Amino acid sequence: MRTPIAYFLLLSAILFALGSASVLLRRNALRIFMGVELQLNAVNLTLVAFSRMHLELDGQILAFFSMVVAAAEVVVGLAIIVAVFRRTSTTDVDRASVLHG
Amino acid sequence: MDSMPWLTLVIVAPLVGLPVLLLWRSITDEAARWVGLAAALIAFAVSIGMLADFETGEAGFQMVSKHPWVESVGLSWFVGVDGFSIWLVMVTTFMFPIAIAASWKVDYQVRRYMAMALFLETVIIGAFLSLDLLLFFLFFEALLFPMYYIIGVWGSKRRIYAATKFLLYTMFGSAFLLVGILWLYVESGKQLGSATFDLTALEQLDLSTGVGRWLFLAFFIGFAVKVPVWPLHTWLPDAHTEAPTKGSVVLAAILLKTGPYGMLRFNLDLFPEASRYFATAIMVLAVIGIIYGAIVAMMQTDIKRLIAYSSVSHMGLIVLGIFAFSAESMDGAVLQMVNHGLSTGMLFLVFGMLYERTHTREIADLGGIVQITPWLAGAYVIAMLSSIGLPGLNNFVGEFLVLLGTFSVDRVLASIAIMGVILSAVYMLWSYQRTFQGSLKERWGTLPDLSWREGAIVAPIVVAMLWIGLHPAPVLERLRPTSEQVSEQVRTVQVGEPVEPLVEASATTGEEAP
Amino acid sequence: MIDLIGLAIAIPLLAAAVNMLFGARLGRWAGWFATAAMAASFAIALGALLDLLALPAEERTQVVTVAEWIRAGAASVALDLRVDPLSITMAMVVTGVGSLIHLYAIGYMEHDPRPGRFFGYMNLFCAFMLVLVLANDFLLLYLGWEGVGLCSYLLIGFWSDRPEAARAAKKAFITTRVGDVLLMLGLFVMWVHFGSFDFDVVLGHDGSLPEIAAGTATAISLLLLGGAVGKSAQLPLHVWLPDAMAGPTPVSALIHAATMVTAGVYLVVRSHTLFEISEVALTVVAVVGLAGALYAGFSSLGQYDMKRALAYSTMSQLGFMFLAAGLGFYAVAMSLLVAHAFYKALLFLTSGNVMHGLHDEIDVRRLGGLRRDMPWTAALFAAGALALSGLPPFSGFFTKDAILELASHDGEVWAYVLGSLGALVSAWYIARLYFTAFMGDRRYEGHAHEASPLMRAPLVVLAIGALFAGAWLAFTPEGRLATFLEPVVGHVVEGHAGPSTQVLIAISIVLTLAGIGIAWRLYRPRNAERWISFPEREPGMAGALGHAFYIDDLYAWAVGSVGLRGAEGVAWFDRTVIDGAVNGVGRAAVWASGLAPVWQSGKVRRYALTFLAGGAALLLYAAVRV
Amino acid sequence: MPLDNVVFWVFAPLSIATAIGMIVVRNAVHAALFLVVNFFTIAVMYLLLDAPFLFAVQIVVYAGAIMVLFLFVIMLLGVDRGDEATERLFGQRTTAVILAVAIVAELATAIRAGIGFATRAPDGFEAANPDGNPSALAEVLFRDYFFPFEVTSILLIVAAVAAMVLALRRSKALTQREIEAHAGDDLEAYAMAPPGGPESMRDRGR
Repeated sequence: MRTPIAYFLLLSAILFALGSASVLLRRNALRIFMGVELQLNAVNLTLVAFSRMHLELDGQILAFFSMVVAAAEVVVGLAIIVAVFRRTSTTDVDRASVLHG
Repeated sequence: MDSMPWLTLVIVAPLVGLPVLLLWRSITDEAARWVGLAAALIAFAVSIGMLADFETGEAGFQMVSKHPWVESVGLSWFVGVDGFSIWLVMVTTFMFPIAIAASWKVDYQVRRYMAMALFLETVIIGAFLSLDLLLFFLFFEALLFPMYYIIGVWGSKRRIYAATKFLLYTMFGSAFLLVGILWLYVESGKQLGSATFDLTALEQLDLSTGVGRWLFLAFFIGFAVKVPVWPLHTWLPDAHTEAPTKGSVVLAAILLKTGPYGMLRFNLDLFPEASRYFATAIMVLAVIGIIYGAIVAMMQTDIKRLIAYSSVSHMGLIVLGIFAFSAESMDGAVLQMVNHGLSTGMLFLVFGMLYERTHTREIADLGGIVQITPWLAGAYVIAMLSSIGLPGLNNFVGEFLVLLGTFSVDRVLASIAIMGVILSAVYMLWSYQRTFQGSLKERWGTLPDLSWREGAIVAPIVVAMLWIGLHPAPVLERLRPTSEQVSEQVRTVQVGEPVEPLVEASATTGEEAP
Repeated sequence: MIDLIGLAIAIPLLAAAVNMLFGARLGRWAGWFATAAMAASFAIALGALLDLLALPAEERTQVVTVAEWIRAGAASVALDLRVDPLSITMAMVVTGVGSLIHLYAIGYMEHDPRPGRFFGYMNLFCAFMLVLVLANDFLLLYLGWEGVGLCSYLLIGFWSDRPEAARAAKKAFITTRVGDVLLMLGLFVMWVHFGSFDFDVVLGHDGSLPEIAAGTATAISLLLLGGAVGKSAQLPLHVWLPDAMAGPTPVSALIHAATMVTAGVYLVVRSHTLFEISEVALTVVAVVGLAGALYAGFSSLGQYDMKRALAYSTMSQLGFMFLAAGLGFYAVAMSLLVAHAFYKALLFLTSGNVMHGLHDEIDVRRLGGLRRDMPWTAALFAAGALALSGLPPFSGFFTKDAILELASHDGEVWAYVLGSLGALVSAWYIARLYFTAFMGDRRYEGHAHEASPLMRAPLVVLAIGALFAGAWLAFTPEGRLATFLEPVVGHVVEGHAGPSTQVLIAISIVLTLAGIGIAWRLYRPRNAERWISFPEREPGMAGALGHAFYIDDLYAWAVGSVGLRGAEGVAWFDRTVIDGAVNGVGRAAVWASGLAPVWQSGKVRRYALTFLAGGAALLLYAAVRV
Repeated sequence: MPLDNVVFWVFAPLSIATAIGMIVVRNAVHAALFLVVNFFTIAVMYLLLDAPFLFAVQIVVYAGAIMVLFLFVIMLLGVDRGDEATERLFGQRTTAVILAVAIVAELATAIRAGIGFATRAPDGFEAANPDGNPSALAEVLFRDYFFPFEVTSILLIVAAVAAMVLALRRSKALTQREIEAHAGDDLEAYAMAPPGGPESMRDRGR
């Protein structure tokens, strides 16, 4: 195991930033959602990396839970997107601005 | 003292109708009206008992009852009555059954309407009888809520605007009042060892001149909005105009009185030095209000607005009487509170009856009504004559005493204020001429005259007006010891140095500076 | 009967209440009922008078306590009634002339649909008038004072469907209210100085004078005079009286000729001690009276409406009363008051006959020759006119000319000269009315029917009073009324300046005849075309006379134009500045709260961006801290 | 160069490239496929970090189940293309890029300050995984984290039910023609619509 842990963390940071960019730049709700998934994965990577570094399994456990919750989240999120699309025939989040002040 | 707890009884008396109204949801409208009327009449009966037990010739508080309530904050159920408050309570319990009977034709949400009315009566009576500042403040604020709903739900076209304006404006004033009360509370903790809201204890506080004056202003603004003192009056015409008849009657007859009553009870009692210091300025404001209200009333095209501005004028007279600090003017001011309640209340009442028939408030739409409804016009004339201070009717006595008392203190202000007497005749008679006299418009050809029910509503007020106008002695002799004591107390206070305190005080009392 | 004097007030008051509440049920009996009440009141007053006469002169001031009215602070006002020669004289006029006018009104108001209300108001008026004259203190007097003003208002506006009546009623009430307010201020000064409103305290009793400095007395007196000027329609508060003729004629006769308008004179006479302490005030009274007498006399010449002409005549006569009071001749002022009550009531009621017979036609240009259709009325009017003009031996001579005579003897030359001019004008304008309305050719359509006997009977009584009351009241060396009033108003010491009495009488007769002669020359039947076309030939003069020298128009302009503009300005100020500030605060708050939602755009990606920026900022903070 | 280094340097750029690809491609299906590849690379990273169980889970759950769901929804809704090129929110793109770069920089600074770029993971992770990673995880999971694990199961059930409720057609479904008729309407218009929007919308569609 020669690769410094920091590299994984840096990779995680870059992926997180790219996921954020996807969230901020795309208007299609599905692709925003994909960006969110990428962010989650980036964080999971950090957790696992730290788990390796500290020689503890808790990080992996947390990553595992994170995946499970992500699965649940995806199910509900996609259902919401489908429901919204049914009413409005669009997945453009900029059109869904009813809750403005 | 040791007999009946009259004051507590009279405060809770109107509430006897509430359980029925609130819990019996399927009550018919007619039954709800009767329940409301019955509860209000019970309150009146109880207040008669209170009046009978009242010791004539005593200046201080009577029938005092004091029970700790929320001890952690020093709130106690501390009520008492003296020559000032007894008449305000009487006029409240007297006008409420009348106002309720006058709103017999309300047919929207009757159950809630009656419940609101009874709740309003309780809190108003409570405000008049509380001797605990926090208790007073609770009642004083609580009365906004039912009034807000009465205007906002049962009012006319612009009711939401008027109700909101009423609520916000008066809350604005109350904020100052609350700060003042809390200041005294904290101060009492420092000086007396235990913090209290007890009025009789707070009187003993030794306040520096500057603090006293700032607190006076805080209290004064709180009450001045309610009065209303010029130039804080503009919520009143809107609220009066948009409120339903009952709302206007209660607003004019009773609710406004909490303002001058507060000044009389709290400002004069707690801050005699500041009262003296600000008296001239306040009297000038009052005189401006008298003349200004009358002039603006003259130019109104909406009768209810006109009556509302006439209230501004009349309330100015009351404030003038309070701050002239002579026993006569103070007698007159309190009597005038009662009188204004009767006469302006009746004006709104009778006009409300006309409004039920014509559904217009515009002077220009009316004209010649007297020919078809002579009794209704007659009732209006009596109210109008009372309002313009014709001798033999109630208003004259109060007006005369206020002006007489003021004249002996400040001739110039009294001489200007007396112009209000002329102007009141101008705007009242002019509007009467344009609405009731002249040629009858065809569309009003079939208006019915006063019904028996309406006559029965108006008659007690007329009797009360004549009684006070011709034989005010029973009222005045219960009033006089108190007003003599209070005016004496204020007049003997030396006015401190006029300049220094304000700057210094603003440094120490920064948070309550407006 | 003196102790029962309260009933003289209570009976009409009760009758008023009955008539107002149940008038509709009484129907035509309302009038009879009201008249009976007045007659009863008259009987009580008469009884009191007889009782009073039976007492020795110095005991003729009796105070009857009825109840207590106001007590506040140290102010205590008892409901006391004062029966003394002055008040009983006034009471006799009110109840006596009042009864006759009530009787007349039964016929006059025959066709009115609401006699109950009319007679109710009339009775109420008499009750208040009696309160005014019988009061034993100024506050009670003030109650009556405002009360008669109210009744005047109600009665002028009785035919409220006529806009001009409603307007006139309002104008009368407000104009007199100006005077009332001055009176009230006078009461305040009185209170500050004496601490009482009681006549005995304020005015002194049993010949003793009140303790008061001349300056204060002047203040009180002038303020009281202000009230008197308003109620008695003197300059400058006279403008309401001519317009008040829009009311029913019995009202004009009772209120605006015989009783209410004389209250001002009564007030001055009653408080003469104060006026005397302040010499200035007395002079002002005389000047106001004289100016009013002349002003109104000339104004009357320009009127074509008979009732308006008579209204100005009333004002002129009241001016003479004020002149007399101002010169200190209270007894003469009172006798003119009594005589005037008779003949002016008579004149008004006869003009009422004309209106009654000719469908409310009252413009002399469309009358003429009424003598033939209405012989009774013409004769009665002539009697009133003779009494007014001042020819001996009729009332006017013994009263009005007595004033001039006394003035001359006192050396008041200006008062005598100008007063004589006023007397001449009086004869002129009243003769003018008779010549234009009753003589010459008919200028009206149809037949003027003569008044019914019911309406004529009271007029005959009035005519007898009008012609001879003055003589009867003056017919002892000292003057009968003067002697009677002496305990109240004191004895007048006649001066000896100027020409002798005989010369003055001769001058007076000559002047009166001259006035009638001028009137005959100008208004005789064959000159009808000339005087009717006078306004076209001399528009300036006719306009000035007809508009009473434009004072009313000046007021109308001041009130209608300047006053209303100002009031509109204040109302505008209230709407935009004061309420504008309030709503402005509200709007500012709403605007400020509108700023926040700009951020709450509803765009999810914006929120995300903000969220991320916050995260980045936190990280940055952490990085900087570490 | 040790093997793990080689693997890292092969898969890390691939991971970044696929992430960028996911962002920039226009077609949503392509984006999803890029994401699948990205998840694979992350799975490889797990392997490098001695977490074979998570490697498997990552592939099965993420790359398998979740991404299939995504693709399924994309296909179902038919929104695979047409993500607009123009940005309507002012400054959104610029700010987003700046923030992304800033976060990377900040995190890099933090990592450098925290553990330094040269720190390597200590050996001896086998001691923590006595019987291999999966059984070691099971040991921890079902002992220390048993309660959260069970809660997670409830969460999953709830999520499944919620998804069904959300996706359930409460009223008669819109026909395709009606959807097209309203394709251009703003969402706000429906927010303003009276309760029972679909009904009223259907009425308007007729």
